[in-house]
Amino acid sequence: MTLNISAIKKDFPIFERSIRDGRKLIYLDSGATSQKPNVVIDAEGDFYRFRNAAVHRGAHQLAEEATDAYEGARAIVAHFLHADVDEIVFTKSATESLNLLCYAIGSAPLGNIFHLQAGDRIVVTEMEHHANLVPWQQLAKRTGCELVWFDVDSNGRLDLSNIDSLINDRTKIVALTHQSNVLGTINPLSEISKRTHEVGGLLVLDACQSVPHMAVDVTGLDIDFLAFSGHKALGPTGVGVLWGRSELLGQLPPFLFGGSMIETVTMTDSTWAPAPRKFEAGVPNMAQAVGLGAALQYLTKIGLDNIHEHEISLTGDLIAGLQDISHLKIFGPTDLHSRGGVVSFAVDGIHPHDLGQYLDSQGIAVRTGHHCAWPLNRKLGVAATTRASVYLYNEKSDIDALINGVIAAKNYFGVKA
Amino acid sequence: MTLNISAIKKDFPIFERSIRDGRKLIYLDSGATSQKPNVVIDAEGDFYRFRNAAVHRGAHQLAEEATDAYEGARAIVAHFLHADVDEIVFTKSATESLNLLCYAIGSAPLGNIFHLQAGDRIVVTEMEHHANLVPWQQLAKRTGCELVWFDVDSNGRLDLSNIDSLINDRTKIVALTHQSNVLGTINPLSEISKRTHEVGGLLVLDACQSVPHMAVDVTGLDIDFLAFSGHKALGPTGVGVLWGRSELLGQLPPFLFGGSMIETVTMTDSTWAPAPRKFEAGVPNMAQAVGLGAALQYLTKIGLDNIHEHEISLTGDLIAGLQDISHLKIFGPTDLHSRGGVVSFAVDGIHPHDLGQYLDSQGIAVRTGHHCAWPLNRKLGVAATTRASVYLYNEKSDIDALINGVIAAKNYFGVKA
Amino acid sequence: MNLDHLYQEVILDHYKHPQNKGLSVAKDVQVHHLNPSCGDELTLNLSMIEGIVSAVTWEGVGCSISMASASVMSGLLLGKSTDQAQIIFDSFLTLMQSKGTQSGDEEVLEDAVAFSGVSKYPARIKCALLAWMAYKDAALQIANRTA
Amino acid sequence: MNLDHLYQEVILDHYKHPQNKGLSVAKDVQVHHLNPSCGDELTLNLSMIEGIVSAVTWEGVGCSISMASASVMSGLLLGKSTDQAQIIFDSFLTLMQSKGTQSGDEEVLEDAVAFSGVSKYPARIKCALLAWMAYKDAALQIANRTA
Ligand SMILES: Cc1ncc(COP(=O)(O)O)c(C=O)c1O
Ligand SMILES: Cc1ncc(COP(=O)(O)O)c(C=O)c1O
Repeated sequence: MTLNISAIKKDFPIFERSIRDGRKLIYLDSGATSQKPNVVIDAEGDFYRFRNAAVHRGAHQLAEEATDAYEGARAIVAHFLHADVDEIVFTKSATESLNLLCYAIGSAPLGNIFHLQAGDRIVVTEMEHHANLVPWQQLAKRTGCELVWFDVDSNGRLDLSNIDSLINDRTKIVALTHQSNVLGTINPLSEISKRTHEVGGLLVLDACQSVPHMAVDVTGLDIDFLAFSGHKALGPTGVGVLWGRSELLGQLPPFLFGGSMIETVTMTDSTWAPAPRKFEAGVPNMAQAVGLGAALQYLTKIGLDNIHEHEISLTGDLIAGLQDISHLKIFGPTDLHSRGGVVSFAVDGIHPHDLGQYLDSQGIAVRTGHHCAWPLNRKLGVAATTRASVYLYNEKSDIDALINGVIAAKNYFGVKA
Repeated sequence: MTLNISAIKKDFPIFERSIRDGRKLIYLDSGATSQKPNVVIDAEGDFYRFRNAAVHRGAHQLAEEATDAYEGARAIVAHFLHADVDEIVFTKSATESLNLLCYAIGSAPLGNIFHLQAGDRIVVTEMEHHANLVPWQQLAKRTGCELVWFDVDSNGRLDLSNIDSLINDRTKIVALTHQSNVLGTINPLSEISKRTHEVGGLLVLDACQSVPHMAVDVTGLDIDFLAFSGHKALGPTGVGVLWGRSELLGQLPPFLFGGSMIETVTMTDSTWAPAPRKFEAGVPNMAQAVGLGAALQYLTKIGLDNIHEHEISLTGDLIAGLQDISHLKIFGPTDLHSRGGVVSFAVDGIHPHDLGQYLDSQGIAVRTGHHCAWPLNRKLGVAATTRASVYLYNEKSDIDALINGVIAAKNYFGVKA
Repeated sequence: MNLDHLYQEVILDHYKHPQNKGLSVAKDVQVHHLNPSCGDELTLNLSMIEGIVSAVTWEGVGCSISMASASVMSGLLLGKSTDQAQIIFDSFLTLMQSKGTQSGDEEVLEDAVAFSGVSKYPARIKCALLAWMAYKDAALQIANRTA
Repeated sequence: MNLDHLYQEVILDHYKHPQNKGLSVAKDVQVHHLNPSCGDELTLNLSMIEGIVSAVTWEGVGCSISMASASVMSGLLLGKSTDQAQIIFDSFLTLMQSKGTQSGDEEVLEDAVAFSGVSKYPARIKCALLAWMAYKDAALQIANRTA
């Protein structure tokens, strides 16, 4: 089903504003953060306006309603991922979700299934965002584990040729991104999860760039943990999700300590509540969770498959348009098979900052820099790239504007046509 | 200056709703979370509506404006606390702020000023909220440190008689609450900070219950770290603050790893950005930080001294009214000297849950339970208490309603008048 | 919502005059349950003879709902077979989750239908279930032991 | 806002024909600075003779603003005393922080006034300052060494 973009755009108030002296906003930076529809802004606001109270601990009506709203949001997220409601942990961001995992695993005592020993192996990939690399890197340092990684090939795909030696018997964790935030590559999970589980490891999926853009069903993926951020999925800032299989969350030690995550507390000792409470210390980000619920309902209404199809179509136009520009290099797959709507590129003789600045003067918002994937940039041999990323509110004219903008920038900076 | 409560109430949309079949909302649960004025709800909403983009990393106009808004909020918080702007770290909550400290301290290597050795001492108090007890308790377990604590005396004040033996040469950290969330007691800081610094220790202040209610000037307090939550200070949920002296933040290891907190990253190693960035991994809770800025500006406009005076006056009425009720026991100081607007009590023969439920049926929201301070409850010899807490939007009639409600509850449950 | 629907006579009566309160000396199993969000605690002693609940005694601190529920439950389960007890348990759980839409089967639940009002107060459901969850735990332990 | 105010001729000229680019063999001190938010990098060699900047060369990758700024700065500081250099540095820093309200003192800053437009683009200020911060760091290291 084709999306009615002009109707969708009306749901997003930011498109009523203009950029740089009256230009139309052309937002191609959803890979960094998405814009918010009114239903999300209102859900957060209405929580404060009508039912704001601290959840779980109160016997008054506001506290009941707040708890209903917050736990209702958890049920929406669970339903969205095809997960169990107790498998959904609200965090502040995907970054926190992944750090939670690393810290909790790092504190697992001998005898706990998560316990790591010196010499155990953690496997990542060369295309990870810093959020799914640095926490594992630091965990490896603290525990004496070995950190190894899948390489990225010249097409921007994972090189799986050495999978059997990379994921070996000592491998406890394989952490990788579902979709690269630089290359747009969607990684093949079944081969990796099969091998990971064969050796008794756990598969952790960074789904920041996939969950907002395509239907993700955790029961079908054969994975163990998944993390994503609300703000990239039309949701508020300040909320993220960690999903984990319930038998795993049950055994995972807690991370943040404080109110609501305990069962009993004495001055010298504490015991923990069952998951997901165990991982949600303190008064939670209630309004943000509620806003995320509204966002996922909005996405569901439009249909994740429709959104994905729309994005792929725009991505095809975008890649084709960029390929027509000389002295321009695209990083990542140029075929549409197993890739999402994130396209990074470089233009000879124009630094990405300068290109981004020129595009900005035309009202076009793209991202420039290393996109928090510095090792991947090094592998690509560039200090920075320009990245355009699309979402459900983008339309063909946005792509055209970008292509024209890049051509005009080459002219402005006087580089070879 | 006396506050114009009816004007203030109009700023808080929740007071337009009713409770339990048409009753007026009498909200006496601000110690758990505060209600939100329109300026805060709008600040968060307007961030999404007009300038939503990922901060710090973008070269387009929205990213510039978002960065301005976010860093502007940091400047407001800094000004509010009389701190340096680089000393303000945004977290998701006070709970995260305190856990950040504990994890960062726990990872400080030999040679770092924060490094803890087995046998070092961490001092807390018996009146701590779980958020300022359990993280230290767990840190002590992990590092082999000794956890000791100040007792609470029968008036609900800290017993400082053994301060010199409690805070001894091995003491590295003294962590305590500025104001008890159960007793209302405001702790005397100067004696404790003097002794702490004499032995070379660091003073960590849990200011959750003070910063929203009275002027707190970190430069005047002789403390090293301070934590508070936005949601108790009229701000959004999902945002907290950690303040630390800049020379300390500079040496404190990071906590959450990921984007924006790094300087360089290779597959095997990373270096860190300077504080506060070092502590803010990932796309931050931008809208919530902006909302907190609006909240603190609103509080400043009304005047913290005016608010404190107003609350003390209500607290006096509340204590006097409760003292007139027979078979009712107040926990905590009954004099108004060094105490805030939080009053916990118990009525013979009525369990706090039942009392809270009855009050709720009258539209009165109070908190019942252990208020996340289980060890203190044990010391007080009760499993639970009923707690009323006031804020700037409460008025004398709220106190009267509570007093009448408690009397009516005694009647309803048929206990001794 | 009328508070009297929550605090029915039966509940307040049981609260003031609890049945089977005071732990028996003999027991097959003892369990201790608590409600971490409010601090309520309950200890339950359970004995079974040939698949029949032969004694259920308890001790605890808590609100009227949790204590009355322990009292009502203990009276109700005494002398029942594990199967009958399971039916009563399930019926009570369903009532608690009914959000005020059910009034409870008096044939099965007897006095326990008085708790129907609780289901409209989500924060109190855990209070009403405290003793029942303790029973379930204890019964399971006995079953596992004999198995 | 007009982009030409940011990308003034002078800047694009220096970007295309950078001065003092290529690291000198001899140097008193070498520093390496980077802009973690975008990955721009700059290495700077500084030599001083009797309190006078006797050589300042650099190498780097980055945007037109950062590279042109390194070029302009190196030309400007060469032959200046540390005190004069400090005055120029302060003046440039003030200009960068002026949010577009100042046009810069041409007597002091010469070609560097071309960067006045940068101060209206907060994300680019760090680009313009990259080389200057490297110089400051290097000068401080030399000062500490001689002290
Ligand atoms: C004294 C005190 N410390 C810490 C906290 C924890 O705050 P939060 O739950 O917002 O993280 C609270 C409030 O719950 C509190 O009252
Ligand atoms: C692939 C990927 N992983 C992790 C993250 C981190 O998400 P956040 O910054 O919301 O925590 C991002 C986005 O920045 C991302 O694109």
